Amino acid sequence: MTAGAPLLRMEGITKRFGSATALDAVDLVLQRGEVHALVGENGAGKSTLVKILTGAYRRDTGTVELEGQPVSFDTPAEAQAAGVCAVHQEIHLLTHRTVAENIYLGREPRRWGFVDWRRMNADAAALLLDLGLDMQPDAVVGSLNTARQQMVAIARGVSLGARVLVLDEPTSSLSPREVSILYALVARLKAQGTAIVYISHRFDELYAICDRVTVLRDGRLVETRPLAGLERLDLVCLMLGKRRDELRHGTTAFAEHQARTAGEPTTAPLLETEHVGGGSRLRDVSLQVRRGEIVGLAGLLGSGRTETARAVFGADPCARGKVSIQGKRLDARSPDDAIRAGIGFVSEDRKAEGIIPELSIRENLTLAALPLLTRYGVVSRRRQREMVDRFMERLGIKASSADQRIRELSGGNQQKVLLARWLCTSPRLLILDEPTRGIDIGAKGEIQGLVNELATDGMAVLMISSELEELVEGSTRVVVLRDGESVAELSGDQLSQQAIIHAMAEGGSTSSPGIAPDHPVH
Amino acid sequence: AKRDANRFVVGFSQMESDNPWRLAETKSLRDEAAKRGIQLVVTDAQGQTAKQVADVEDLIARHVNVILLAPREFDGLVPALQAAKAAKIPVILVDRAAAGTPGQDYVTLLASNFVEQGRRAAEWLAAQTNGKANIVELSGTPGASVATDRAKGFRDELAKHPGMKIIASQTGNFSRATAQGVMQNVAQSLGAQITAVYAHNDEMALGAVQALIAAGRKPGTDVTIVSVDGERAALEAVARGDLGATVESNPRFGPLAFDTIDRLRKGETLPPKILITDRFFDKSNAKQFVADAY
Amino acid sequence: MGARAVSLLQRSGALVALVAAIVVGAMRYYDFLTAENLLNVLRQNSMLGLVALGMTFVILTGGIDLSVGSLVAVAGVVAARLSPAGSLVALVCGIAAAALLGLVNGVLISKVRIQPFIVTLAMMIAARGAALAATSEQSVSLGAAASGLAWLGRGDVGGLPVPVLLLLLAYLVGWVALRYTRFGRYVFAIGDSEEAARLMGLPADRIVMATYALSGALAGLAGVILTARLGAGQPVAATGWELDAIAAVVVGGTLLSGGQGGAGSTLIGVLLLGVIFNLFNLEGTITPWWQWVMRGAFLLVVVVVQGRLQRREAHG
Amino acid sequence: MAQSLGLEPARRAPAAAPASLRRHLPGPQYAALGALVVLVVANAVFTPHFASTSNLWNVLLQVSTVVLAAVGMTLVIATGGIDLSVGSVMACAGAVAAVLLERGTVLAVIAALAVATLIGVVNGTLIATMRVQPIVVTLATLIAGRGIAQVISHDGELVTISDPAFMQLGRGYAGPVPVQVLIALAAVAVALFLLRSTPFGRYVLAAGGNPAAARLAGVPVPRTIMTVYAASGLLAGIAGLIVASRLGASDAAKIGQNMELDAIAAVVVGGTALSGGRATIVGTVIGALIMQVIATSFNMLLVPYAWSLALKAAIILVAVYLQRPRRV
Ligand SMILES: Nc1ncnc2c1ncn2[C@@H]1O[C@H](COP(=O)(O)OP(=O)(O)OP(=O)(O)O)[C@@H](O)[C@H]1O
Ligand SMILES: Nc1ncnc2c1ncn2[C@@H]1O[C@H](COP(=O)(O)OP(=O)(O)OP(=O)(O)O)[C@@H](O)[C@H]1O
Ligand SMILES: [Mg+2]
Ligand SMILES: [Mg+2]
Repeated sequence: MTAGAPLLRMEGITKRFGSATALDAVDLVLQRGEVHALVGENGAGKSTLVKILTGAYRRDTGTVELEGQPVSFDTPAEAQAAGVCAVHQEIHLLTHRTVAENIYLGREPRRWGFVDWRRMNADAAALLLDLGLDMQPDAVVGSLNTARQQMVAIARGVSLGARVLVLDEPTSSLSPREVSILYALVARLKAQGTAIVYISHRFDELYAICDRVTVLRDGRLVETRPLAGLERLDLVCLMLGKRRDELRHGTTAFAEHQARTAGEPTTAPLLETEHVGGGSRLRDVSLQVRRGEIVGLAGLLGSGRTETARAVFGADPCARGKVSIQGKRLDARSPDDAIRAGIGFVSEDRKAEGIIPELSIRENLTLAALPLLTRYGVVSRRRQREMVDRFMERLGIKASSADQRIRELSGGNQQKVLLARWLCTSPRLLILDEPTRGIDIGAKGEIQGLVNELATDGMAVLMISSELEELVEGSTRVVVLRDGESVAELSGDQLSQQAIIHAMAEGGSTSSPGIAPDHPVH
Repeated sequence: AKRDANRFVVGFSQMESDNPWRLAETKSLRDEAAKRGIQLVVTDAQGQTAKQVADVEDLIARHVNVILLAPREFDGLVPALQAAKAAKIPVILVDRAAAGTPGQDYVTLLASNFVEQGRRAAEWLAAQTNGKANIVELSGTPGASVATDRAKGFRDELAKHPGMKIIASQTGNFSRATAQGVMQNVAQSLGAQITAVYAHNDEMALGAVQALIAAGRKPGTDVTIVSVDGERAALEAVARGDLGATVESNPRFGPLAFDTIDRLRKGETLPPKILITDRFFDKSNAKQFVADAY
Repeated sequence: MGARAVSLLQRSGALVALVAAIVVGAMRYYDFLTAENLLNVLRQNSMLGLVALGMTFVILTGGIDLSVGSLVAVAGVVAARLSPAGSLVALVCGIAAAALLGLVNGVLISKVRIQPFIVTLAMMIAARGAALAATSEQSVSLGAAASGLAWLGRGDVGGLPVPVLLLLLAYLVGWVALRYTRFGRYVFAIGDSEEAARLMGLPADRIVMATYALSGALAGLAGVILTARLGAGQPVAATGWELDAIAAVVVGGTLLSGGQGGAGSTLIGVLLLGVIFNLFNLEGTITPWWQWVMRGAFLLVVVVVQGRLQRREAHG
Repeated sequence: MAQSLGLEPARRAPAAAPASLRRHLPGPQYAALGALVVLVVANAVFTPHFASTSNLWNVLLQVSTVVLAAVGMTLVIATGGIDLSVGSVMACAGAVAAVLLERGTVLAVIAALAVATLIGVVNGTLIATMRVQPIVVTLATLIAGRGIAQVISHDGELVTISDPAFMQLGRGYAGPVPVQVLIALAAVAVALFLLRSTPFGRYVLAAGGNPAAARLAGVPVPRTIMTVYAASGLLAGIAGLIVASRLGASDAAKIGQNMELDAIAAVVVGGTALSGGRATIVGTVIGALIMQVIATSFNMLLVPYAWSLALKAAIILVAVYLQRPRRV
């Protein structure tokens, strides 16, 4: 082993899927004890690169050296044995198995050759405690929410004792508390000499913990350099391949929300929920959304935001309380009812609840609007094509054609198709659950801009987001949930990240929930 | 539940119930039992030797007085016979043989002679075609002993007639539908060469009749068809002239079986094999037997 | 904790049905609750039980094995053919032949990546053809030298028939393997999510191959026992056993989607279906077609109830 | 309008051009067609009398019942399910028709198809609303259905059929074209139309591709699944009537035996994956034709049964292998 050689060197990595090139001669060099950011737009090839590194995909060309020795991992098992591990972007866990089993899969503690369950659970409990995670080692992973699952995946990755650890968008569904746990872990591993590849679309995080950054664009290496001294805007320029003067300022596309007129306070609310409860988590949620408003829904993980949305939409039964649309009671027993009442819902889980992967963009986009396109039981091809063309253009969906399978699109473009799915039904109310999760900065801006435009045109929007910045800048009002109850409603000058955090944690209500707040006049 | 100690119970292990012949056999036994006021317990092995062994074991566990066994296979019923012997329950084989010694492993065999049936079919066919024929054989379910026996008897007789050749032998699974499709395809490829058809049962022969008609041949005139069984639809076909002849395989074992049981109860010594008489149906007599065929 | 409660209830769903069937049998038939009859049920179902155990492993990985019936026949025929060379040779070769064909299934599924349903459907057809071709469609009697085989099929140890002993042993080993060995845990992992298992570094291909080979081997053992019991190897033996085995596995409470279930529940499923047949026979007057109807209806009722229990438990 | 980053990134969809190119190149989806062509050509050369008009009609005639069952199976498989009960449903339909024919042909046919559809509805209801696994539900109806068919046909008897109008189903011709071929063609056409041009077709694919997403998009998933199994039952019922008519008898024990496997084989050989979310009716027809050409040529070449099994298995595997998804 040569002293001073990098821990890991990937050189000239090329990967094609069919005839599409995902990676084109990309290099990546990792030093011991560094946190290396890997950035790029959706579909730039970040995940592909790390999947090649960990043996999940086979590279077409290129070399990988670990501590100066050429290596070639055909399976994740081989990579893992050599100390190269990953926490992948899509959470890859065994949902029917327990936390402990997931953490120790492949290296179960044994006694006389047999799995030692007791020790496995004890070890897992100790590990979880050490990481500051309040979790039962024998809880079934499928019963945990996304954030907790993500933490299990991270716990597993960390406990493998890897020399190279890849974290592919580890924070996309984490709340601030868990993010800080993760930071502490990263610092600890770094001190032990582990090299960490850190992929994220959240710039704050990159600047908080990363030492160097590698930028990919369209599958090609743009640059690798220390992060310190690189301005955010320059990093965006590198990612997008634009000059600085081509960009404008602002963090979200919502900025200056005050400019938008705040709903129509005189009219009756379009959506009104009164003391809605049900399921395992929802207790008492009251909120109102008017035409032309974007109402934000804030809360900690598991506070019941998604369940509120699903209850309104009829995806989950709502046991108590009352949901009304334009004053008329709506008891949506299935999404069907809600759709007929003019509601659209974009789920937080694009892959599991959004796209129909094998179908084309065209079919995915028009799925909810099919009844509108049907005459005498036949779907009008012409009208379908017109609709698809119109929305693909309006939303700027990038694809080779409307016939492309949706699973081949980048996350941002998939999200736009799902938005379009609802827009073409001309809904009165659009519910967006984490509309920009896992989406690159460019696409995020476009989607935020679009939502803004929709509201300006008079649509009512209920937007759930874990990004407080997005909520503060985008919403007319923000309703805060805690433990399945609406505990606060913030608007106007009261609306700030600080206030939301305060309400999420302690629930001091600045105005009583359920009562229409006064809207600041601008 | 209490056992009625005085009641005489006969167990019948049927090997399958998916064709008219087997149904007629079971019915004949049931009718005869009812007539004589004897309780008959029937099990159905669904064509599986393993299940038949299990069925016999269950009959033994149920303490029947006599077991009538219609074997699925010659081999394979040894454990069943052994178990019955150990439980001192006499077994009478019905319609097919099974490995073992009569008087020792089982009481006696009420036999259909499948080899003989095949032989008689060949004999009639030879006479009918003056010893010259190109024959398509539609054989029964692969591996079933009836099929093998009927094939063997037929071939034994054929050996005496150098002018008679089997030009194709394909399985029709004892099923009319399968045989019909198979015959159609064979007729496609062999066409006018075919002058005779030998089917291992009537059902397949009836399928062949349909297929040949569809292929533009005239069963009865261009093609002579012979089969085994003597079921009603076949007799009608013989009377019409579509089917040349069918060798009876008499399924009505009821009277014979219960007579044999009576003899057994009286303590008579029984011969190792009691043959049931099989008739022969051709144009001359088919019509008169249609009514009482199964 | 939750998981264990769920699986216990799942298991007891079939268990409750089994107990109910036994109670009905005991009340209605004088001969039902005798040692003789109960041993009959066990012995008669020992071969299907072995096949179902292999099927359990396969289904736990999220796969399916339609070829088991044909593999039983192949093993039986091979064993009968080789029986003149001695019982051990016949036993080993019979099992090996079926295991090898099972391995072929596994290779085609994991390496060539064809769906299990298709691969094993093709194997079911082809292996049946091979058994028929190898025997010219005739049964093959056991050679006289195979006294050991006769013991395997018909002997007993302390009143317990050898096939039953083997069955219980196999399930014990299977249960331990699933719960306490890495192989067993990996079987569950792959059935849960094969992709996740791969990414977590499990040798998924090898485990899948081993599972199908194991299913083949168990079918082989069942085939040899069957031949030993019947005194002959039959190329047409065990037709339709794949469906019986699947039914037993599912009735027991193992999910066809993989990743959830176990060996013990399959044994209960096998016995439940076996007891039903036994009751039909003891009744003795139900026509075969009504037996079909009742079996189908019974199967439906059990799986519907099972599903309810599982969901209630998962949500409650 | 709010201030935006003004990002109009020059993002190209990475798979763009090549994807459309791929669509126009012969891909896996043509493997089945290729295999069929190869089989037909090889048979035309090597099998005497294979290449004749009468044999063409023969093949089409024999394939039509499998096509009927397989079209229904394609829809079912597209929703991610499977229907093992088709063979038993065929037997039930045949039995019902046979026992009711003396009361009138129309009544008999309608009753038979109603029973067949009903069994499908039972399957669909249990699968869609009770959420029992399709393979188990239809296994149970496979078992029970066979029994029901025998119960209906006067306790397992073979019921002879002589109704001349009914006989047209299986034996009639329209010009040179057998009636059953026309029926199968009609079923194929209707299925194609449903899949391509109606919301129902989209719903089928969506329900199979991602049921959770489909539900949230307002797709009536349970109703779709129910309809699909009902359709499979109905089509199997029609096939059962044709077989009974061709046989001139209803054989409750044998009609439709192993039809489920033939139909599934046709579907997968034709390129529809068992995982759901995709369907190709044309592929299924090709798949059924492949299997039929094999069976016909084996009969014509007098291949022994045991060997024909091995060859059939090999051909299924090769056809599926050629269409398998590539691994990355
Ligand atoms: N299994 C696959 N089959 C075909 N194409 C793929 C596959 N995986 C990735 N791609 C394509 O390769 C390109 C790179 O994808 P990759 O997932 O590496 O992007 P990414 O940089 O991780 O994006 P994101 O930020 O959205 O996670 C994309 O165009 C994607 O569509
Ligand atoms: N602590 C927890 N333990 C187990 N399951 C949880 C927990 N919190 C939430 N869940 C599950 O996760 C899902 C999402 O929950 P919920 O709607 O309450 O979250 P949310 O407020 O929308 O948060 P987010 O969407 O950011 O995860 C629900 O199905 C819920 O049952
Ligand atoms: Mg990625
Ligand atoms: Mg949520």
